[in-house]
Amino acid sequence: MNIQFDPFVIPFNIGLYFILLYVVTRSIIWFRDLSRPDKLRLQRGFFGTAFAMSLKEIFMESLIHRKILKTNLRLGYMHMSLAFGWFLLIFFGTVEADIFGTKHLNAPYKAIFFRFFNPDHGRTGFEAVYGFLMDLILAFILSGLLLAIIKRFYSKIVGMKKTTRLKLTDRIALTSLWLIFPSRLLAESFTSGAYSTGSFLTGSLGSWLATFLPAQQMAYPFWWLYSISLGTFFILLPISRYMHIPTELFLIFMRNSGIRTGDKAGTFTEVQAYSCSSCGICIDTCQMNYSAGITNIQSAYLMKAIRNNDDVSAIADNCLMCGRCDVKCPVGIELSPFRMIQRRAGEAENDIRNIYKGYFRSRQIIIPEKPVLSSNYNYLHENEPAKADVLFFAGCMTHLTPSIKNSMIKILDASDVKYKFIDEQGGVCCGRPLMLAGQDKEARELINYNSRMIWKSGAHTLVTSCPICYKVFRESYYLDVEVLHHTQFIKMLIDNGSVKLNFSRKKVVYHSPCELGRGTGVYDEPKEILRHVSKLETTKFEDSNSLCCGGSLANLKISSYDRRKIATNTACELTKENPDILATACPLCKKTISSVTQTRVADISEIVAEALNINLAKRNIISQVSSIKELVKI
Amino acid sequence: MNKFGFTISQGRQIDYESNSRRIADYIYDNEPSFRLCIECGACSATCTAGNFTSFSLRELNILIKRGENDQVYQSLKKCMLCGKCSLVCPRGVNTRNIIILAKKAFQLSDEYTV
Amino acid sequence: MNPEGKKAIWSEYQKEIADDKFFYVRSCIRQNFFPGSEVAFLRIMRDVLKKDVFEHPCHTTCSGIGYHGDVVPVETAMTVVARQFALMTEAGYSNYVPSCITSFGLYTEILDTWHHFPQVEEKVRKQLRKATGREFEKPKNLAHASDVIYKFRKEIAAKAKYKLVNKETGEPLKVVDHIGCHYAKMFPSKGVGGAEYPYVLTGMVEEWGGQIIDYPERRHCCGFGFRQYLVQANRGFSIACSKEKFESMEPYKPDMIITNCPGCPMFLDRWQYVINEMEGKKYGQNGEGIPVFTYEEVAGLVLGFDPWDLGLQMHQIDCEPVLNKIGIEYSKEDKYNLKVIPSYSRSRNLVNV
Amino acid sequence: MKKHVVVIGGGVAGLEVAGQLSRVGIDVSLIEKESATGGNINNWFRLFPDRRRSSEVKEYLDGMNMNHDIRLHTNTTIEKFFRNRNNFSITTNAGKEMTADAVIIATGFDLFKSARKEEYGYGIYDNVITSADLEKMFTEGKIALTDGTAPDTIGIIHCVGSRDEKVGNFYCSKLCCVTAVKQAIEIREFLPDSKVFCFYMDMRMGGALYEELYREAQEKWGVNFIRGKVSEASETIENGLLIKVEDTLAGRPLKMKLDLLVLMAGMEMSEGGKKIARLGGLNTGENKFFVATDSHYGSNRSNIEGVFYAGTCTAPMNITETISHARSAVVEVVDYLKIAKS
Repeated sequence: MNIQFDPFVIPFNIGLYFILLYVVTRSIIWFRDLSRPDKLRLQRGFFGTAFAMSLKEIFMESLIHRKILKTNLRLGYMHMSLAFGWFLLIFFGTVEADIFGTKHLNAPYKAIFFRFFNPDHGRTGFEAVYGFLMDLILAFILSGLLLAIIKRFYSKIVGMKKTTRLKLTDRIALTSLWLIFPSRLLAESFTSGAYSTGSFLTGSLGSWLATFLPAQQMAYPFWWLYSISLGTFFILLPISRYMHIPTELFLIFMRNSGIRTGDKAGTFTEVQAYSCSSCGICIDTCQMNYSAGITNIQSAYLMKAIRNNDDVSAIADNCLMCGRCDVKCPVGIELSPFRMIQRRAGEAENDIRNIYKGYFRSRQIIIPEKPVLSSNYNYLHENEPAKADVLFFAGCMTHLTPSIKNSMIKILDASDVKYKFIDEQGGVCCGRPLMLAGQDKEARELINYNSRMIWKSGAHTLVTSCPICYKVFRESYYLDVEVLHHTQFIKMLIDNGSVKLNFSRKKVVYHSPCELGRGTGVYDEPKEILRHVSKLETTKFEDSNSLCCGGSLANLKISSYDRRKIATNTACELTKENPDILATACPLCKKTISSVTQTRVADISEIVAEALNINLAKRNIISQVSSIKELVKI
Repeated sequence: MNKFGFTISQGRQIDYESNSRRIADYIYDNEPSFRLCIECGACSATCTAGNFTSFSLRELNILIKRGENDQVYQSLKKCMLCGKCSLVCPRGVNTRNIIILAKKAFQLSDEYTV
Repeated sequence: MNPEGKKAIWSEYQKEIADDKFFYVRSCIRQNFFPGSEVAFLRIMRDVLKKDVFEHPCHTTCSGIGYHGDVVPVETAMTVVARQFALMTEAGYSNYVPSCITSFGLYTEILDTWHHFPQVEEKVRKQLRKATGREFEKPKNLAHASDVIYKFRKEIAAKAKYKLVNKETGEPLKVVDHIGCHYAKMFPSKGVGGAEYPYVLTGMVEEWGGQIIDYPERRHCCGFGFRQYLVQANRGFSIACSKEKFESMEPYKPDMIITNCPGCPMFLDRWQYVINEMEGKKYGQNGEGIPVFTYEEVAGLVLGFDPWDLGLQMHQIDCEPVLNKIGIEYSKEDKYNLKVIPSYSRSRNLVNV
Repeated sequence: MKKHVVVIGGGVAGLEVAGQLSRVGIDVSLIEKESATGGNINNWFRLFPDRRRSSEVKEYLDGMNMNHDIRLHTNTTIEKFFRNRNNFSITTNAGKEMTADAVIIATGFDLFKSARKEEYGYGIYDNVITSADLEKMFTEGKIALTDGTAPDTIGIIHCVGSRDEKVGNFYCSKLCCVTAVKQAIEIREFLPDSKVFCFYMDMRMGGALYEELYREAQEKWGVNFIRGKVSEASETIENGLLIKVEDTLAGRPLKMKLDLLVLMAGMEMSEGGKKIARLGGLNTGENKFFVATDSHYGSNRSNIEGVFYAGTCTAPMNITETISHARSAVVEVVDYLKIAKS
């Protein structure tokens, strides 16, 4: 016997066709909203290696969830079992329907409800094996589901410290998602129970149920439930966080075709916002969370707030911009640039209230902010800087840590470079702090001023002691000079032998500053210098995993009290092996950390300056030079 | 009108009642540490902008609190937001947020055409 | 407001005021500002109170106006003052009564200086001897003319023809008193009632039926301030001071202002006009301004002197509203065609000069 | 025979001294001009910096002399006081004569008479009160203006009668700053909607936990602090107060309307103390307080052998300091009496 149709499949069909239709329309809208160059990129992205890479990534990340697996096995397994398992179920289900079904190319529901329409299938040989496979997959999914349910109630078990909070539609979607597989299990079991088919899972469960229940009658409602939960899930998908499932595919394609966040909101930012699966890894890795107990501003919440069109300004400004979540995000959302855009943006107008907007939101709006209270720096009058090959720009923060400044002078004097200390009498801010506050227009004024100064000096190299300055000099200045952080510069001096250093037996650990490390990718030079002059030891927080000192200028909201908590925590972590020196390469880090630890905190320049090996004659000259400097200062 | 060869001088007195402390209240609500300022002047001493022009966060705080908003509005523009002040503040005042909130408060109010 | 508290303070600031044989010295500027006032003082003292008041033809400015205008050094001022004292001594008087508040202030200041630095006094005596051959005794009693009127306020009230009362409503007139800064601000103990709550004018007004109103800026200077007024460019400060006072007293709806200083009535009176010209602002009930009087004028009015004899037509702000309120009869047409001033006893020594 | 010590003044210092002396078996006569002991502490509701009830301290002090037999003479003042060869003769207003082997003077302080700062109009304007008046309101549990309504804006003037050569007091009374902060907080507790402004010359938060209290006042209670000495107060037509002050940190004069003005009256040598000084020929300093023979190790010793000082009759002190000063006085007396015996 072979029925071709039954009314219970209607909810599923509605859901399925709705979501397919929706995804298509949505992707058209998104594509339309892309900037012209991005359109071209995307088109190119569909051919050649980019496409292959995308497929690979989709498989590795969207299905297997490799990144999550790496950071947290149980969480990874959970995501994988659901995503990959479901994928297999659909895939093999379709195949099953295709080969064992009455005809080829069935309507999808035939595959999904195969067991209903072919109840007495799977008794013999190959069919049985196939049935076994299907049951296996189902079991695989259910195991993951179990974890998910547990996680929802006790986060710890899956190794999550925090779990994201949900809004109503999310809850409904979640429940329907949870119902899908149990209901399928029961539906299939009852059917198999009735026809005594089915494999180890459905079969055995079915026959057992059949012993005390009217399997034939019981099966039908569960098929309904199965179909309904599928339908509901599909329909709610676009306004629930599970939208990340389809969206992530777009994200991967876009990324691999070279589209980047940039500095304006648009399709890509929106796609990123929807690709966030709220896995909560960003929450776990956020120091503001686990050191200062601030638990409502992490990137997951930022994404959610944006999806809900809430006012995100408070969230956006309350972040150290250390970039730890950035490197850890399994979906690879560019969280820091994303946040910067939100800082520049005004409050988004709240249009989510009408349900239609939930599905077809107007492209993420940035209301043109009321004209910014324009800053006025015309009090900066330009003077003619002396000519020099190398410019040393200490930076505001370095002026608050004279030891770094003096060490750099000592090193520069010791080397034979012809340099000029450009902001010896206190310079103009590099502009990065303004940018971090989302005030690019003002920042640009300062950037232009500094740029002119640098051009006029005719230097070919610009050395700065402050990673904050370094980042902005490199990224936002249009300079024809080589910009170096002093660690890079010192490394250079060592390599070309312009400075000779003594080795000290001191035990040193290195704290990589956010702006220098994750910010601009300078990880190795500092460590190489330290290896050169001392016993560098590693910590649990190397390179991209390094901690933030908590002093970051990027956070406009955090209280000094909470900053201190973070700093203390970081200091403890880094001084666990009680080193002689906690080395860093940022005046701000030095200042912040040294105020909360007994261990000596020193900038690399200081360590190098102390290790300088200068022959007597030269030393005298320098002492004279420096003494003259003093006089001049006075 | 000046047919007497002089005009009536305006007083320098701050008239506390007639001044509007809208800006101050906005900051109080959003940055409580604003209240902690004891006007020690550490911020002004280290100020990058203050090195070039007559800008003093200490004075700014007072003027905001007294509601001398026109003056605040003018000097607010000079800040570079570099954050040295927040590092030297003995009372842990979140100085940069004060500047940002003040700017925002002015934007929110329509009295000030920017 | 607790009147008992004020009385307590007033009781602490009582000063001794002679009751006869006064040596009267005039003010430099009053005779141009309000010439009637000093005459009124003499009439009251001699004809009404039958007191001996002596005037010396040879007395000069005390140079206080120059001293406070930063053009006369203090030693010069002291020598000039010493000469005045010498005239008093020669005339055989010892109760010194200046008409001008600034003079009073300067005399007080100088006497106090001499008290603390006798060597300075000696030096001044030498200088005076060298310059004029005169010797002098310090006055036994130094009182400002307003102190003297204050002392005899009850006698005046007894002889009074009018009271400072609105004859329609029977309400006492609301009077603002303004004390010259140099009266007590420098030496509170030398002023009746001290510097914070001076009683000298309050005493008169209350005695004569009026009611003093106590407004926030009552301590404020009228704005004359010598330097301020004497340099035209500075007059903006001067007028600003008066304006502040007017703004502050306005809500109390005062009927009149009474003063005891040469400058104050002048500026409180004229500046009302200038403010009106500059800003179109009119003070007082229905914009007719707040009339300003000297204490002599007020004393004269209650004693029933003719307003025009008192020189009230010299005021910028018309005094008629007040006259009408009190019910003083006067002839409109006489205001600006002055008849012969009624005879009253002149200084004996001046009769044939 | 038992030694007899007369303690003049039944305030914090006097009670502590009396109690401690009687503990070491010296019999004590305690002379108090008022009808009850306690002195100034009776006028305070709570004490800085921890804002405990002053009554708790009072209970301790009373306990001290309850437990021991102390001859307490209330409503008593000293009329005659002179030294014989090795003891003192004292005659009270009741005509009672007593001889003492040693005398401890604990005459304490009087609050500065705020009416002397005429420009603030204490006793003239309604709604100008002193710190003590405010404490009274706290005790009664109601802060009200003369018309019975609750004040909205309250001003507190520091240094009234202290650090002011105009009233002849050059010294700092040392407790007014912290008292002002304490009272500001209490006002905000009583009237959560009120605004409080402290007008100070310097914030002298020297004692333990004072600065913390200051911080709390700013952070938690939103008390406003304006640096500048109020120059004059006057009454407005609607019976409010108008004060003039320079906001020295803004470098601008400032005028402000207030509903209530609280004067932080400073501490002065008590009238009783002055009288004793006259009778006994005891040295007083320029600040009118008694002068001890040595400012470091002899702060209880007077210029007359056998006469000792305890507490605020020598200088402004808080209760903690007063009590320790009183205890050190006891040590001095015991030593003296030993020596006298041998």
